[in-house]
Amino acid sequence: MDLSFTAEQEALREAFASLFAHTAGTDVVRAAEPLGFDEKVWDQLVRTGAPAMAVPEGLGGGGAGFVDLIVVAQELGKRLAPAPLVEAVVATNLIAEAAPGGPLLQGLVDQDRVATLALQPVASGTARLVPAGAVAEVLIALDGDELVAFERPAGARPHVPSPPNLGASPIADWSLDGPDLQRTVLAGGAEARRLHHRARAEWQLLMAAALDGLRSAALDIGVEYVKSRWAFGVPIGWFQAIQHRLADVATAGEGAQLLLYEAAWARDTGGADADRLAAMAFLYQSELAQLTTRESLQFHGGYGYTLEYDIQLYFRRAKAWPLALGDPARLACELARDLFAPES
Amino acid sequence: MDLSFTAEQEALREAFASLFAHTAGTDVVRAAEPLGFDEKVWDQLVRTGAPAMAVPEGLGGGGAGFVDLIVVAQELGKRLAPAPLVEAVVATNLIAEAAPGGPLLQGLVDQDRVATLALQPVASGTARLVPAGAVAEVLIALDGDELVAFERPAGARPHVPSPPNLGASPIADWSLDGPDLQRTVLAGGAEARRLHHRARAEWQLLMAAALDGLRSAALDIGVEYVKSRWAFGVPIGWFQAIQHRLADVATAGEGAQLLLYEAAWARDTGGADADRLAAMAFLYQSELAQLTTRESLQFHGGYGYTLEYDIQLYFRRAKAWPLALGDPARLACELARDLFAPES
Amino acid sequence: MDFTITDELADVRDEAVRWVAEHVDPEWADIQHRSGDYHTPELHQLLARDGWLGAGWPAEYGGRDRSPAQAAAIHQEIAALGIHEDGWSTTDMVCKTLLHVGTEEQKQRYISKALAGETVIVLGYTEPDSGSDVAAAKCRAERDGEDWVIHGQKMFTSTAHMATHVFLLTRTDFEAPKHAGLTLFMVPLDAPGVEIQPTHTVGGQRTNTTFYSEVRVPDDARIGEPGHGWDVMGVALVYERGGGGAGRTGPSLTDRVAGWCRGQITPEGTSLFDDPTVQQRLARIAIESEVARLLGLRVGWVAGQGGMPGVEGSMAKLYGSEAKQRHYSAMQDILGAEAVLTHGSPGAPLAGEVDTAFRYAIVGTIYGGTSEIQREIVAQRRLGLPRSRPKS
Amino acid sequence: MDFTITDELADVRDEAVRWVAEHVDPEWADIQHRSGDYHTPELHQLLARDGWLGAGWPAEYGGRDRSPAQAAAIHQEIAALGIHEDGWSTTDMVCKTLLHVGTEEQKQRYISKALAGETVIVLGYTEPDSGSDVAAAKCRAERDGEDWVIHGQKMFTSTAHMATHVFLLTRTDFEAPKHAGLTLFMVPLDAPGVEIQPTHTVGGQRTNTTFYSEVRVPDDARIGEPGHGWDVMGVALVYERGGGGAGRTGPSLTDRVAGWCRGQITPEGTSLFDDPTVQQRLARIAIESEVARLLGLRVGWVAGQGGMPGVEGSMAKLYGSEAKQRHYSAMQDILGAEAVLTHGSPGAPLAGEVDTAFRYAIVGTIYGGTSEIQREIVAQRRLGLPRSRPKS
Repeated sequence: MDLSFTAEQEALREAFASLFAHTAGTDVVRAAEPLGFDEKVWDQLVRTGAPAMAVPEGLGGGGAGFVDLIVVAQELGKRLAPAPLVEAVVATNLIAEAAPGGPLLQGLVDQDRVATLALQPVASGTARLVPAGAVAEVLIALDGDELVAFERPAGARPHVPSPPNLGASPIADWSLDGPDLQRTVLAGGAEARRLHHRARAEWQLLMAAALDGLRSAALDIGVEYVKSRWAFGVPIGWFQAIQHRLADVATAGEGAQLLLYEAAWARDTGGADADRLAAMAFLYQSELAQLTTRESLQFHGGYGYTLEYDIQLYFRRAKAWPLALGDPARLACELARDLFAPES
Repeated sequence: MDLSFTAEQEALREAFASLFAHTAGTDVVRAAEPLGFDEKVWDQLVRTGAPAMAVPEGLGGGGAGFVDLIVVAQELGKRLAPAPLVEAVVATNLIAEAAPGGPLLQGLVDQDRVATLALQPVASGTARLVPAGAVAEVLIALDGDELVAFERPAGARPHVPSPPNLGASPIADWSLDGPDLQRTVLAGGAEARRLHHRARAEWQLLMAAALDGLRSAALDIGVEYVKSRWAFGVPIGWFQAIQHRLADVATAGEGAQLLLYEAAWARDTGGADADRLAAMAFLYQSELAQLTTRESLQFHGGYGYTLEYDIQLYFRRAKAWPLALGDPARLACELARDLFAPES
Repeated sequence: MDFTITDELADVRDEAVRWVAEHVDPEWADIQHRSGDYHTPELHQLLARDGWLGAGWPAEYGGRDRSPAQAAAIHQEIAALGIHEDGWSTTDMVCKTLLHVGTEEQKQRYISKALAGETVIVLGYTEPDSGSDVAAAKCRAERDGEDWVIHGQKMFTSTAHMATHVFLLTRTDFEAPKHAGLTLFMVPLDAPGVEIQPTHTVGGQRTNTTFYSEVRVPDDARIGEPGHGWDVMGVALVYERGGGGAGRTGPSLTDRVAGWCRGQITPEGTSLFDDPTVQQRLARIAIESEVARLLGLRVGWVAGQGGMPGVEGSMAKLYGSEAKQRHYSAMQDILGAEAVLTHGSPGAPLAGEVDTAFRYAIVGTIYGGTSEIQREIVAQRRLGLPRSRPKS
Repeated sequence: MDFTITDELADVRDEAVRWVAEHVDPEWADIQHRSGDYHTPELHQLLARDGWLGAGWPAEYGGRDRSPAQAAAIHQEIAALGIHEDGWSTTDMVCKTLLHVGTEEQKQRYISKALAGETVIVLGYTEPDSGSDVAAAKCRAERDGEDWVIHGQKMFTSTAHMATHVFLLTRTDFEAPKHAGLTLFMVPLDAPGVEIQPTHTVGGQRTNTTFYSEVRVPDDARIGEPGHGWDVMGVALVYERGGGGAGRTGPSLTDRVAGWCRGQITPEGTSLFDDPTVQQRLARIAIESEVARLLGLRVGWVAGQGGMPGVEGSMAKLYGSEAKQRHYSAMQDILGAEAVLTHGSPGAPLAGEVDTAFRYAIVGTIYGGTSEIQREIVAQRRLGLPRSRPKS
């Protein structure tokens, strides 16, 4: 067992922490609402090669592993950076595997196009509430028996209107019958389902990492607040009820982080448990991000409720981000069947 | 709205509080383990006419309502009195409705026989883990399409071996093919199911009351303990984490009690919601009894874990009593269907 | 024991419905939602004009010969349309306080204008550095001849930008113990030196930060004796809590979520409502909602019996506000990916009501005394546990 | 990052299995369960005889030329049979403390006999009036010439009735600050004035209350300097916490509950496992168990890196013990009415293991520092929040 990051990974963390600190302060996050997308942040990420960082080097990518990817996603989550990196990485990885030689991948590796994934299968010709759907040029979706890449012409973002939403995310419906969409079949049948399932697991893993960043930042904000806010002659962090509740979310949070690391490691090492661990990390980080931001907001008193304080930005996203995958109870049931009654 | 008890009900409470205080101290409760039955307590209850107190006066009963019954059941719960009054009342009420003129009822009204109810339908000729099954002479069970009373000859209790169990309750299996059991059909078809369903709802209501007594006594024990136990130079009740957790269970507890009262009132007034409210009160009291006894035990520190202190008696029963009805999640689903998608 | 909820307003409900149908524009709900102003001056004027604000008040202070029951029914009908009357509720509360602690002259002056709709009074208690610890207020009022001069800042002065007066908590004695140096004033919001800045909230409401710089008020704007502000606030607080009455009830949000689930078909071809995890969550919400309702009703019952439902009010507020946060969050999970769509988003389930409720519920465990303060009240007053605050 | 758990004992596991198969009677688990004595003297003697207790200890204190790895593997195999070695674990801990703080003569005297199985040492820290506040101990030791005379009482002196010595925390200075007046002694349990009374627990274990009345011990029974007892205990505590190693793993209790559910047919004719509420609960248990496992492994990793895993240990203990209570309670719900049947009851699901685990889990959030103490440690040492205890 080794819980340390390599020196390269530490450097990667530093680099992205610094990138997000410079490009994605909470003023930028606020300004990017309600769309939840900032062109400058995205450009910076494209310049670092982040969207294709896990694509094999031979294909023009960075050849990184998932432990590297979650480091970046954690830093993104800490800053709530308004850029669809999680979706882009997952979609780009998928294209790199399914269509390694095609122009599709080339367009993603070299340019600032955004690719994304429809987490649910297409129904009635529509991919509903696609994460990053409003700003993406490329959408990968499971359409019946086929895994399909839909491409739209470049243009000013948002390409597709994004409905106002709790997390200020660039979610949007894609109507897939339009004449302006170029349709490329990437795979069919069992292979299509396998690839989509894997991509969905990767999304869970990277979203778990983003949530971990969000969660830990929200805890830090709460801890700092209760240290500096005084009432009844003491910092409110003196009060035992506050201490114990923060200790509980801190403890569970460190555990959740270990689970995240284990899930990333399992993905990198081809572990048979990789999908299950991704689901576990995602479910647990979702729940804890909500609890942690709630506690932190509560201890802000009335300020927590104002748009002025940052904690509300975290609180809203903690609920909204994971909901992209739908009711967590359904995912939990899926996980339980996978763990305890696998179809052989 | 009126949340007060009548003077008669207050007197009833006093009387039973005093009866249980004199007959069912925790020494008696301990001595009655593992069977969970004390002949003397039961005799005293029979002498007050409690098992038949809700039977119409014309049939030799007390003509009491459910608000009266829950007062008695609360007092029983507070003392953990080792006597199957909840089951006896429910079974006796059922017989009074289904066979008002028969000798069966007479035997229950006048004598010290214990009657009980199988909460689940008979399967493979056995009524499994019947509450009070080890000490009952009469069992009412839903056997296929029929509601049947099974009578066994009187004899020294336990009549049927009771397996060691968490709550030290006189639960037992009844094998129903034995030649010594007298079988009387009380009803068939839809009427049988209706009567059984009603009796099961009454059991939930009275068990909710017993759990409410248990819960409130456990809270009192916990509060007293944290007031008298000192650590770090103060009573441990000074510590805010303890205060807040006790405040939470106290608050929810008073709400649960109101729900119990509403359920009893609905039963007495023939409210259409009566069964649903009984299920709600039962589910909520079950959960809160467990939480309250757990918190109270926890604040006892190491003592809470010793058999010497009373809180463990409460803790074990809080889990065990409601489990007689099986997994609470199944009951919750049943309730939800009843509330939100009733079969018309 | 009787849980019958008698609608004490049954007799007058029809008339109230008629008045509201004739005068109230249902669009005002949407306008409030968009603007974040939970006060509609047009409505306030209409209510004043027809005497509904003055219903039940003594005639000598501007009370009108109108049925208080009908007035209450009208307010309920307005609330049922989703229209808030925050300006009236703070005004009403302050006027009730004045009835108890004001001088005769003050009652004449303030109450009659308030009932006539000419003044709207808001609350200025909380400060940047005093939330739960209200008595730590530092906003300073100093005697200067016949006047008082006020310096300071208040947070969460909701509706201030649409109001005429603020009921302002100040410190007039910095030497006295914390609770003994406070005094309340009725300060005109158009007085020189008052500045109002908007603060926006997650729930969409606008509230305000108000600043007071050399604001001069005459001594007759002082409510109660100097240094007795804590007791005056105590009178007002009684009116701030309090349980819900019967009110108008339609299908609850839980009912509507359940209905929505019944209509959703899962990929497996069954109704979403058939999912036992959905059922289990709805059952829990139903149970806890009923418990919250009963705790609320009890407050009114205790008060009706002549009791002071202090702890009961804390319990109802604590339980209800915490339960709501759990419930709306669980409802969002049940609704799934679409739950994030806000009011007005195309395709938002139940028109985004769950999202609105979720956002609004955040503040429920904070305003009017945080859950932490309520737990302390329950622990100390109900359970008799010792005071655990640090001495200050 | 690497989550591979290497079994450092892999090489010696076969031999350990052989030794255990030859010498250990699996019935001892049942005997312990029935008697509540979590120490089997017969086993202890065998381990001592074959040198396993002395494995890895310096020869000059009775250490034996045996592989410590194999000894560890043997203890794991014994644990896997459900047999406790409480007598050895306290003895081991005290001996390790002696290695650090004992005099040469004490090491010679106590350690060699302990490793030879001739002495069993138990802990006497907690008192009737001092649980979490261990330093509040009042058990008094007074100097009398060359001796010390001890008066007092201890709680939860587990295994005392089968042991030879108690490692006793006493107060030798009533004037000094609380933490500065403590001293530890090695007290023979057969000394005149020692009395042992049984205390039985919900989990079925027997523990003891021990009484000390004019118990006389020579000064060379004192461990560490007078007044330095708190530091001596600190050395011992390091050995008390600590994370779980790899150990032997079979199917977890969760796996077995899931398996049981798969085999149960509901009245609707489907497997109980098909119930989504069952699935959801099992998923939650699986997730939290994995989190608990990882927090535990981290303790070992930090220690292996040369760190002092204080906060990490508190986190692992807090999370794991609280999670277990939730899990076993949820498992009981899933098992339904039969869940109340205890070990040995006919028809008990999974032979009553869930009931046993549920009972045993109660004490997990209490012993070795309550959850409340662990939260305080986390809040103060990890989050840097101020100390909130009253001054005493």
